Amino acid sequence: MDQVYVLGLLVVFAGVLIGFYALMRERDDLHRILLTDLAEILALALIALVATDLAEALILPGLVVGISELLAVSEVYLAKEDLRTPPTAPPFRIEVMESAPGIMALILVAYGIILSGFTGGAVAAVGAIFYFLCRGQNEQFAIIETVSGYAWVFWIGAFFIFMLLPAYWFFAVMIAGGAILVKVMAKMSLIGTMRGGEHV
Amino acid sequence: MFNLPVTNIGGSELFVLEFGDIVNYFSVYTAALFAFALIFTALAIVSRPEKMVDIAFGGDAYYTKEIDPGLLRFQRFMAIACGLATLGAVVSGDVFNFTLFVSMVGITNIGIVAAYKNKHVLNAAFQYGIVAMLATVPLFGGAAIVLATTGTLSLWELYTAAVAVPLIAKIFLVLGVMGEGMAPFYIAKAEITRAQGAPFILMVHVSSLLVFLRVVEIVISM
Amino acid sequence: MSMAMSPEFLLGCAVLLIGITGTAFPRPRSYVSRLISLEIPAFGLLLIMLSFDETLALLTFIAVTAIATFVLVRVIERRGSV
Amino acid sequence: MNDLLAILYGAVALIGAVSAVVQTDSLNKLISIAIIAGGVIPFLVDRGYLDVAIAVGLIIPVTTIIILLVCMRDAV
Amino acid sequence: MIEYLIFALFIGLLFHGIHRKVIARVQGRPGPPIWQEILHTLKFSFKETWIPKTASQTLFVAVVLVAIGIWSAALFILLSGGSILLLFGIYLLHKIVEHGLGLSSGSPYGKFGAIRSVISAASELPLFATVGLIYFFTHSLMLSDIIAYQQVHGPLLIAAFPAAIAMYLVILSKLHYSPFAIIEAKEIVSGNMTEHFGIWRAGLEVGYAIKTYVLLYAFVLIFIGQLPLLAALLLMLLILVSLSFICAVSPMLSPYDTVTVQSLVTGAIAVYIIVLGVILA
Amino acid sequence: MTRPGLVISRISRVLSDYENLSALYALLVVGGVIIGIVTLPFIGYDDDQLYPKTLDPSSSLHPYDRGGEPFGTTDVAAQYPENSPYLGYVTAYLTPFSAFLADSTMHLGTTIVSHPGGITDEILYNTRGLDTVVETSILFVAFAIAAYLFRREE
Repeated sequence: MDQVYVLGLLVVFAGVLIGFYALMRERDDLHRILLTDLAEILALALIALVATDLAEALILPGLVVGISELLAVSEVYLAKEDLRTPPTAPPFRIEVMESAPGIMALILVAYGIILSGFTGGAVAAVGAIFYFLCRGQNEQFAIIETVSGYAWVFWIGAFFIFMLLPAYWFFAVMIAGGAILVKVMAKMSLIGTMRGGEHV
Repeated sequence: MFNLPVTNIGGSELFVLEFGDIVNYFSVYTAALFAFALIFTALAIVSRPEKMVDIAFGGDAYYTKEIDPGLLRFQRFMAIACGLATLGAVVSGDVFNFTLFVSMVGITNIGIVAAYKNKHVLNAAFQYGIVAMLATVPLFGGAAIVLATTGTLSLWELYTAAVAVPLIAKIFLVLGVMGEGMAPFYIAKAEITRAQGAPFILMVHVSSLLVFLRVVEIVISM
Repeated sequence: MSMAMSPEFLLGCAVLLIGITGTAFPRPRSYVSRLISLEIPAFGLLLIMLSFDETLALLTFIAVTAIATFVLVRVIERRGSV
Repeated sequence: MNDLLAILYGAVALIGAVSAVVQTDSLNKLISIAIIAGGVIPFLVDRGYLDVAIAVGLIIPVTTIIILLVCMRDAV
Repeated sequence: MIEYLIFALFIGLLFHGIHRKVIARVQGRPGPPIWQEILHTLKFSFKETWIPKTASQTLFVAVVLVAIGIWSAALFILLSGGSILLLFGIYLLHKIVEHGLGLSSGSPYGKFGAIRSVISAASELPLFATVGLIYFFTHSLMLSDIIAYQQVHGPLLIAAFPAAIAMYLVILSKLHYSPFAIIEAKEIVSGNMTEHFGIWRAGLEVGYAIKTYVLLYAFVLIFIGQLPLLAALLLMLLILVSLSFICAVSPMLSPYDTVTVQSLVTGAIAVYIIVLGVILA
Repeated sequence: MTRPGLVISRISRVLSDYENLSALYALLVVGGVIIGIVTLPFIGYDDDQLYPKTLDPSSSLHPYDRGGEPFGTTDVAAQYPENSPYLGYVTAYLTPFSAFLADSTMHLGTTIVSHPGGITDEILYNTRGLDTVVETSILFVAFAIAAYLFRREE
């Protein structure tokens, strides 16, 4: 394991050198965002190298932090460059976008619900985003946001059950798994409705 | 049950708060930081922002800027979230938990300044955001190296003399906190400071200084 | 735990390094090309996670990468390509 | 997986990776990405993670379609 | 404790006066009497006091109280032999007071002062080099342990000379009229203190006086060791006079240059620590 | 304008432009990583890890089979087992649906264990639950920022 770890560390360090060197040379802000996404991969690789169940449990928060920051920073970018108007170029259509979304989104969302927790939330969100992408969106922004807010509160409740009333661990697991699924899925699928424009 | 292994850096242990594997502690040092964060969070909750005075050149006229209530509410929310994250970070007894709190500090800081419409301030906020995102590499990387090389994340174990933390992990942790809190990179912060809303802007500085002070304690004690 | 170096791990390291180089210095130097190049190191990381049997993390990672791609596409769309 | 197959699929993934870096056209790059996926998914199957392989197999095309959105806009 | 606080306040204000006097004499001016600052503080205490209408009222008052509070706490740490990390933590938190002073008033000059205070925040960096180097020698950051170490091994001033330089620089950057004092440069009126007058200004003077006393006394304790009070005071006065000489003959740096100078010093000491660590390890 | 201390003012000029901020930070990290590569020979993997992976390829829960009996004791290498009195209960528990899947196929270990229960949930929700609290809060905050900026334009 020692050799594997040291080799892995060497590879990631080399990657950091290359990636951050490119970033030093970069002057364009959007390119910088893309490169920070690359940096995110390197951070996760460092955690993955630990190779235990704990590492796996740490990757999940790491991932969510990464996507959260990306979301916030990209929105700041749009605000600062004043790129307010949705794209107006002619819509792009391929056949698969007519037939696939229904069934694929359904599979992903159903699978996500079975998985539950973060993983389920992320998988289901991909399905939802894909659906919004191809079929257009009806703005249910406020409702979804409220749902996700409540899901967050439920999860905090589950946390306190674990800490204060550990005998009821079973309810806590169920609440936590369900609430995080709903929360992550709701938040991330909302991104799908934020694309804007009527062309889709 | 828990005895702080190192009392000659942050003072003696006062109080322990257990959350499963994550055991937070209040030593004299962390309790002082906690109290300070608490004071400024409270200030962010109760105080109204100042009215910035702009002087029109070429005459005696001056006017004060009023703050948009929506912006005010949003900034106050962000400042409180930032305060809570700081409170968590300064008493955390676990390296990874600490890094998570620090990245929350980073993201709330972006939020506080990103609310302004001033392009100059937004641009600074954006550059700051990029650095905060980059900082996750050394931050989480540092925690991961600590875990891989010592087999534990708990500061209680890491502070004992038997556990040796590699230099690179310490450097990474400090670099990570520097990036999230912008500790020595004050240039973007100076631009940010030009914006209105003193109690909230102040929270940016409070949080970054406190997490930096905390990481110094962690790195020296390890 | 796999003590020896598994082929997945070595392949993952190779793909990761190739991908990082490709993303750091993309050809051509456009947003879209860099965005597509980002997928390559993601596959490298996928293989590394696979070699440690971290499949739950792997699944989440792939899903989150798809979402991140969407976020970036949204920005590039509005920015217009350069 | 026997060594021969591992080398073969590994080679597919590597060729895909190198080609994705070298290609200059966006669509060609996307095709190369698909080749990497073709090389990687057998490793998932081989380790016995059918469920993961299926999910990854579903999500990768979704990513590709999302990227196609900007590629085609460029082409138009 | 309270009588010691008043004593420290008195000495601190007196030091401020001496500082002005020395600078004036070096520059060939008569200068104000040395008790000028004490009179100042008294004068401000009895003047009319109000809060500007544009200010963020709560914050405007709170920072003054925080300033007095943290430096009293710092004095307490010094006397009880507490952690110098906490002492330096308080020094960093003083920065927040500076920001708060300038930002809360709504005045453009206060704001400029606050912005400069943010820029000059690199002045804290040398402190960490100091802490790191001291820990390297003493393996403890409790003041009582450091004093005990010096009784056995002699003053740290010799062993950890670069750390002493760093801390000297830190004290210098917080002194009035120093080349690093960009936050109260005259082109922005009184910088971040511009709008604080009356009792608030008196409160600030109190806080600053205790701060000067604490920093000088800490320097003596950390680098020379425990001395009889009179000897310690004399030594503090000597350090102050040397600082005054520097202030008197050096021009104020431009804001960003102060950052560069302070960062370079920190970097040099960090390299020194690493090299020392590698050689000794 | 020529100023004394040319090097210092040149550095100051670079520092004072916040467009250089990320480049400056990248430079620092590159410096750190170079130290990391130099000290790499002194870094070793500690084999005594928390929550180690123990694989049993013949199990239908592969790679997450950690043994133990539902509602009974299961061995979990937590940092402070005494802080979690019901440690291992989540690890060993399978929902009826998961149990059905586990009985019928060998290849769905990941799916089954992700369904509420399993070692990862044990860590995420029970022993290191505070991490998850922070992490969901980060998502919450990030989304609040994005939503605020996005909706302001409307």
